[in-house]
Amino acid sequence: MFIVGLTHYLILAAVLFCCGVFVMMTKRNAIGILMGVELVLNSVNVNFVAFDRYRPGGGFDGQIAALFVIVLAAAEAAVAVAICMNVYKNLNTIDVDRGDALHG
Amino acid sequence: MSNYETYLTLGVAIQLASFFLLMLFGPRLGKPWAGWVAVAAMASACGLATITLVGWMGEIENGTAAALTAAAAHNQFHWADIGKMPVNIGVKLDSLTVIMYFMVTFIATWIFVFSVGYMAGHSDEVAGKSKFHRFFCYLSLFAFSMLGLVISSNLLFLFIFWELVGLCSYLLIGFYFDKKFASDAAMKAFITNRVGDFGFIFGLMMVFFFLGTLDLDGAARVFADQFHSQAGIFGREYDINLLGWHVSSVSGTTLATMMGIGLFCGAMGKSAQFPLQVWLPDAMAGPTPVSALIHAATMVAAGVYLVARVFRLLTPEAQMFIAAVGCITLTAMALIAIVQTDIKKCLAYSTLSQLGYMVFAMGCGAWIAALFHLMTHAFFKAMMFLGSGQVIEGCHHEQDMRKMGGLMRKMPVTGFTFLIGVLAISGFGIPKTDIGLGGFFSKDEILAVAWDRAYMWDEPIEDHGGHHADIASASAFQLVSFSPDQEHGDHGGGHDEGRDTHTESAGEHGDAHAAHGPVIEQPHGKAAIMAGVSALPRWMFWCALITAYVTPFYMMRCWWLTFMGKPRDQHVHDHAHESPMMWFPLVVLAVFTFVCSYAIFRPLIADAAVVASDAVMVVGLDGVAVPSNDPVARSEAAGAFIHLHEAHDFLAYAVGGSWLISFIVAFLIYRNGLEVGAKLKSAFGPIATLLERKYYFDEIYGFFLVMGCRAVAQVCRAFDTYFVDMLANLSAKITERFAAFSGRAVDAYVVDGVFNGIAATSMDVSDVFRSPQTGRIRNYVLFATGGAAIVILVLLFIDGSSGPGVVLGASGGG
Amino acid sequence: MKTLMRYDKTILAGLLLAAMACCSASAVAQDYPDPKERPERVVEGEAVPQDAYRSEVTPVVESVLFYIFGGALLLSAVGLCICRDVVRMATCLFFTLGSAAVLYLLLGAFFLGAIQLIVYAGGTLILLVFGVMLTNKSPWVRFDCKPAEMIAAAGVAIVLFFGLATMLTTTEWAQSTGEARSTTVAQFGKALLTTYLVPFEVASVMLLVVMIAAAYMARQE
Amino acid sequence: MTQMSVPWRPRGKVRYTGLSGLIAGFARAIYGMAAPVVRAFPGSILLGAIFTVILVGWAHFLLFEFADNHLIGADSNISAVRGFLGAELTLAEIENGLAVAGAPAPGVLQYAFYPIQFRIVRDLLSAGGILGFISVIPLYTIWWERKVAGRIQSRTGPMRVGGWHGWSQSMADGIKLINKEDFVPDHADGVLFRLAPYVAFVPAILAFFALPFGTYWVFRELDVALVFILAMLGIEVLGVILAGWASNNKWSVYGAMREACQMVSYEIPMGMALLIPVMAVGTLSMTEIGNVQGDGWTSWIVFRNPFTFAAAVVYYVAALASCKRAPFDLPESESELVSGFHTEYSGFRWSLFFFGEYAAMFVVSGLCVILFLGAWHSPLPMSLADRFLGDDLLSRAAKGLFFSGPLWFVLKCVWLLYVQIWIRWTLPRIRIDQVLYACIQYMLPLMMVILLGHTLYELLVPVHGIVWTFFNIALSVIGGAVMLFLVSIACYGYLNRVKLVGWLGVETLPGS
Repeated sequence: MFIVGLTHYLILAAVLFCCGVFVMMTKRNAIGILMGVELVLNSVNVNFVAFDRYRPGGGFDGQIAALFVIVLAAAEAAVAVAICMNVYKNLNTIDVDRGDALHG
Repeated sequence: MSNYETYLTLGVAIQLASFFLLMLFGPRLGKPWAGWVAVAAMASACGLATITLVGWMGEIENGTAAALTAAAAHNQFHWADIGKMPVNIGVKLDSLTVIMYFMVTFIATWIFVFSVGYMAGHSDEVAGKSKFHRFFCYLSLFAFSMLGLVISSNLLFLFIFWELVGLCSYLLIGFYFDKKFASDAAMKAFITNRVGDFGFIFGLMMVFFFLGTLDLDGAARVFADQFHSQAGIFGREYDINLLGWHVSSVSGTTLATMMGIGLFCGAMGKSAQFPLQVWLPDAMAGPTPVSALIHAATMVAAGVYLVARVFRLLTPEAQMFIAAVGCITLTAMALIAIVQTDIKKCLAYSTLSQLGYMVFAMGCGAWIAALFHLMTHAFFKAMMFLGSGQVIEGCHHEQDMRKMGGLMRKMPVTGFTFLIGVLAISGFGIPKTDIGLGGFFSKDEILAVAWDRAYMWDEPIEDHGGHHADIASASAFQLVSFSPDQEHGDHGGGHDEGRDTHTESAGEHGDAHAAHGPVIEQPHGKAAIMAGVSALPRWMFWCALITAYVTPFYMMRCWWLTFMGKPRDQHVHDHAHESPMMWFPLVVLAVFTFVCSYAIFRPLIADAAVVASDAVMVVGLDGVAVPSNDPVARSEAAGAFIHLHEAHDFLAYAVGGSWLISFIVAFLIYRNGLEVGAKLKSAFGPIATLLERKYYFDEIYGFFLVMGCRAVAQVCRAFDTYFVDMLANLSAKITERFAAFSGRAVDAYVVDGVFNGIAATSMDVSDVFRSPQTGRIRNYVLFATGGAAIVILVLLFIDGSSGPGVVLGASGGG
Repeated sequence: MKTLMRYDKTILAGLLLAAMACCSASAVAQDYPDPKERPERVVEGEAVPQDAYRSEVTPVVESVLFYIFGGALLLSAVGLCICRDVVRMATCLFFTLGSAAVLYLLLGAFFLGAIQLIVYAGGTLILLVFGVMLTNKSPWVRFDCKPAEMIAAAGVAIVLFFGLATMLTTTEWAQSTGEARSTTVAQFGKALLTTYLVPFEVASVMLLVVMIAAAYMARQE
Repeated sequence: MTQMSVPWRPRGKVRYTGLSGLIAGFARAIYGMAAPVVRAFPGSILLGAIFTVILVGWAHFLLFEFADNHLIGADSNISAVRGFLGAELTLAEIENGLAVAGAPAPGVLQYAFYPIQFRIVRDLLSAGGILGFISVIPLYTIWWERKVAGRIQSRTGPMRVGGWHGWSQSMADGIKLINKEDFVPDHADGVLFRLAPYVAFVPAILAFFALPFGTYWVFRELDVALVFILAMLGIEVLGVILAGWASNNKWSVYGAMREACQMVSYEIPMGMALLIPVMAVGTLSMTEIGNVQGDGWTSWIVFRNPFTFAAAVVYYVAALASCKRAPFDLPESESELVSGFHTEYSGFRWSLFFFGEYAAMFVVSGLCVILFLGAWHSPLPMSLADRFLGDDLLSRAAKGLFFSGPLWFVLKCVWLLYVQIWIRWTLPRIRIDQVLYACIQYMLPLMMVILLGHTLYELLVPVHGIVWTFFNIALSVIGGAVMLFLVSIACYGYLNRVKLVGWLGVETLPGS
């Protein structure tokens, strides 16, 4: 059990995933929710790389997938921050509960 | 597309580009440069035109010109369909187009140069906005339209460009639109042109409906076919028999006559023929270069050009109508010119008179002479207008000749070039020799043809007007029973023989001619046609002849009052000067007045005449007055007219000497200033007043047309106010009452009840359904994650028997 | 000694960070045995002999490092859950991402680790801090959700974790027994431009779109 | 004159207590040892410090090499698998190996060599060396900067502490800073306030771990060294932002925001400029990029073609901005923001920021040197060395001195540092909007053009063809001429300093 294997990484990623989900579930700050999303994406990345490392056979598909996830996450963050700024401009806050103009 | 078509089209396109350039970037280009842009565009077009002209002369030498013409006629771009009729865009490539194009571009180039100098000295601001670039912008647009008009092979496009030049004329006459007289003159010109264009549209509609094509060559072809088959426009059912009076002397040609007159109406408007001549003198309100370019050299000549183009669609009656209108115009306007004191007005009336000469020549059948007169006139009249512009500019915007005099010393170049123009328009030359200036040859020839038509006609019909139905029907019989096959040999042979005199290889030409037969599909006998053509009334000949004496008189008067004698206004005289950029174009145009009197134009027009005036019903009778390179045999082919020139000796002296006599008279009267002229004027009293008031045309139009329009408008207004408004108000009240009822009773209870009920129900239902929809992301995430957790738990515990043992990824060996 | 006491926390924290830095650097352990035996630079993505780059990380060392940085990762992730202040959350996120980058290095994904550092830590985080800075004037910088929601969220997260953990531990994964394969940049580039060309291009187009979209949305009216 | 009248040596003895007394005593001892040397060889304090560090590194290197070759065995590859706990050589074996190698002092040295076989020990030793270097560099750069600033402003700069030209001024400042009160403002975020200096400082150290000083002079040879160093430079900004935010001071927040804007903007042209040598050589490994430039100064990448030349200039400007040096020192502008993000800092934490900043200055200079300016190679081509020098110790020393070695690398870095200082004290600070516009509107498009141009040049122009050679030689000649010109100006200025800047009274001051 001391020597690490695939399961250790997977458990770690699971914890990371749950933390990210928890953050998404409890934060009212839009930026906070974004951070939760980043955590979730990172847990996925850890999984990808770990599978890539411990997978039998050659190739590095997992790393490539993780690379694309990183790229997409960066893009998503940029758009999300821009959205947050717009929300702030309109509502003077980034509390997501106050962005309820479409809520009946 | 041959190179020539490309060159010509390119020249047109350059003008359009220049127009857009000036329109968009004109203000940024600034005062001198906007003008130079237009000049550059025009000069490049002129270069292209020169290349085309030189090349085309070479083609004629080689005998390949006709092939190129036919190729251009085939090589057309299909633009649209009107009904089943295709409308094609193409270049009408023949000698006439080439020389017209050259003439327009050449004159326009030098007038543009002149304009740069002319506009430099004018205040060019209205309400703080510069008009300088706009002037050249309009000029470029005009050049585009005019050149497009010249190269159009299609009547529709010809009409489009026709209207465009009308627009440009309107814009340029009203260029100083902040002045009342200018804007009035612009409107007058435009509206008068609309009257003529109405007739033109009428003619176009007839071409469209009866001939079925708007292509110039195609229309002529169909016209000839229908004439031979007595169908279509020549159908007898269209004859108008009004109490025994036939519109046309030849039965079955009524509609064709109407069509020709309709087409000519356009020319009447543009070329300011009687009774639509009233706008042209007022058009002098525009800047002088505009007067030179548009209202003397090019646009007003477009009417004559149109007649030349549709010559093949004319009937003898239409031709006679044209001749009559031209004759009236040339005489009446020349007389007005005698009493004018405004230098530009004087030139304007002289222009009217000369245009009348051209139209008259067309009516007589002097196709070549008319166009030759057009060409030479364009050069020297443009030059004279520019000279007058120079004088006006130099004399501090003084246009009254009575205040001028003795300007020769101050403006020698202008004076001499103006004198050359005066000589040219007066028909300066030595009779029975080849020495002379432009007007000498052309007037001589026009009058010769008129003499022939009036006195040498085989079967002279003294009383013109078509009252003699029997003669008319006899002529018609001659025409319709005429056998094409039989005459073909004669006629064709005559043609070939005639061409031998001016073409190198007759056989080749003949082959080429046969190869593209569609140009003249149905040859016809000249003699037969001439039998149908009635004689010219003799008063017309005499009017024209007298006017030939009037013209040198008023031109000499104009020149003498302006440039010779003693200065009559010291202020004006002190101010007089001339600037190089303005007199240089004068010199160039003067040189070309000489050149075009002899070289270049005459042979090319004669070449064009072979096809363009080869009509089924009318005849081009001239072509003999120029000693070389013209198809003499064309008139010889019509055997009845070989004697036509017997009277020419008499005419040569009568016309050729006119300038000398009139010059002497003018010199005697105006030698010492205005006193003798004033005495003569008071002696003639009412006649002079009549002439000064321009035969009261403006007053008559004003009374009958303007007042009439106003009266009609009053009636209409009353109808509008009392009847139409009453109806509208009534219906509105009824609607209002009905709406009030329906709003109170139906809307409030029935409609609203239904919709409120539906809305309330759906609201109640949706309140139940939306309670979990908090609109908060975190709650949604909570639900989703909770769902996922439940699924995982279910997988683990419910289906746990097979769950844990699954080996994932075991096969992943590659 | 008074001064020492005053600075103890500071100095300890500094030493700890320095130690972390050293350890992470040694996790990047990758050396050439002898410069003369250095293989030629990889051209055209030729297969690199597996023994040319040898990891010096023994399983024991790897385990120790994993526990250190995995622990740091978990601690900072939990800190992210607990912190209320946005900038503190961002700091926690930074340490989470940095630790994840070290884990990538441990797993032999050097390029990915470096990219993680430069893109996430350098780029994403600065963007986040930007957002925070632009919005911290608001009186609602600290807003919490209801305790009930908090408890429900915690319950769901814990249940989910245990479910996942059970599933992960009871599954037999097919594992390779070999060492970590280090991937060179050249291999990465070659793969991106051949096998993964289409996703690569799609991602580049998407980045362009995102760039335009973000600039458009964040523009000044 | 008031300055002249103040005696430079304090009258009475200052009493230091506690740790400060210890440190003061230590410093005094160092000064006592160094003062005679310094008096004997004036004018090379900085170079001396650099030499010292390099000698330490050299000693490490020799030690490791000796251990590898003579004790462990060059052919056994055993060093590669030496693990954390897997000791394979016993003390006896080492002693035996030492005896075979003919080492002196038998029976003692095996205890010294035993730990060296472990990788972790070597790493710690090397890390210690690097940390020492990082400590020395800011100290002397700060002192040097103050001297240069003084000269540029016709002053003398620090003259008193230490003796010769105030050479230990920075150390005295350091002692002063450590003794200052540890201070956290009210309502500041204490945790982040304490954390921020380390976040700013540690990445700079980490960057040094991947920065090669010579072919083998690198802590860790990384395949992705360039990306790693860039990432570290980027993370450094985070510390500044945290510091600014945690200070609960609006000027600090302004400074932090400016830093964030500036860094995010200038990272783009900087990264693009660094791509140029990467594209030219085809690797991200800094060692390999450095090694291809050994063939004389014409083979330096900066002179490779016009685009690399332009890229080097752009890189240097962007680097100035990314380590917030003047004229881009908006985040810490004294006049507007009261020192910006470190307004509320003092003492040791404050000095950490400056350690980080000067270390980052050295790193960006080092990047510029490795990627553009021929790395650790002298302008002389290595082929010359191979022809004339053998493999004995003396020849290797000569090689290191004249052809290729860390000395040259450090010299070039110091020159670039000097240029940074020069620019700072010559140019005025520009406005923040100008800073950002300069990046987005000028440098970014310019860099794109350069990138495209370089790509096309590399693709289309045949290597060592006529065009290639022409540009290479022309740029090399121009660049060399400029460099010679600058050096000759510096020499002229130094020799005629009295005539040029006027009589400063330097020679009459104590310590001169």
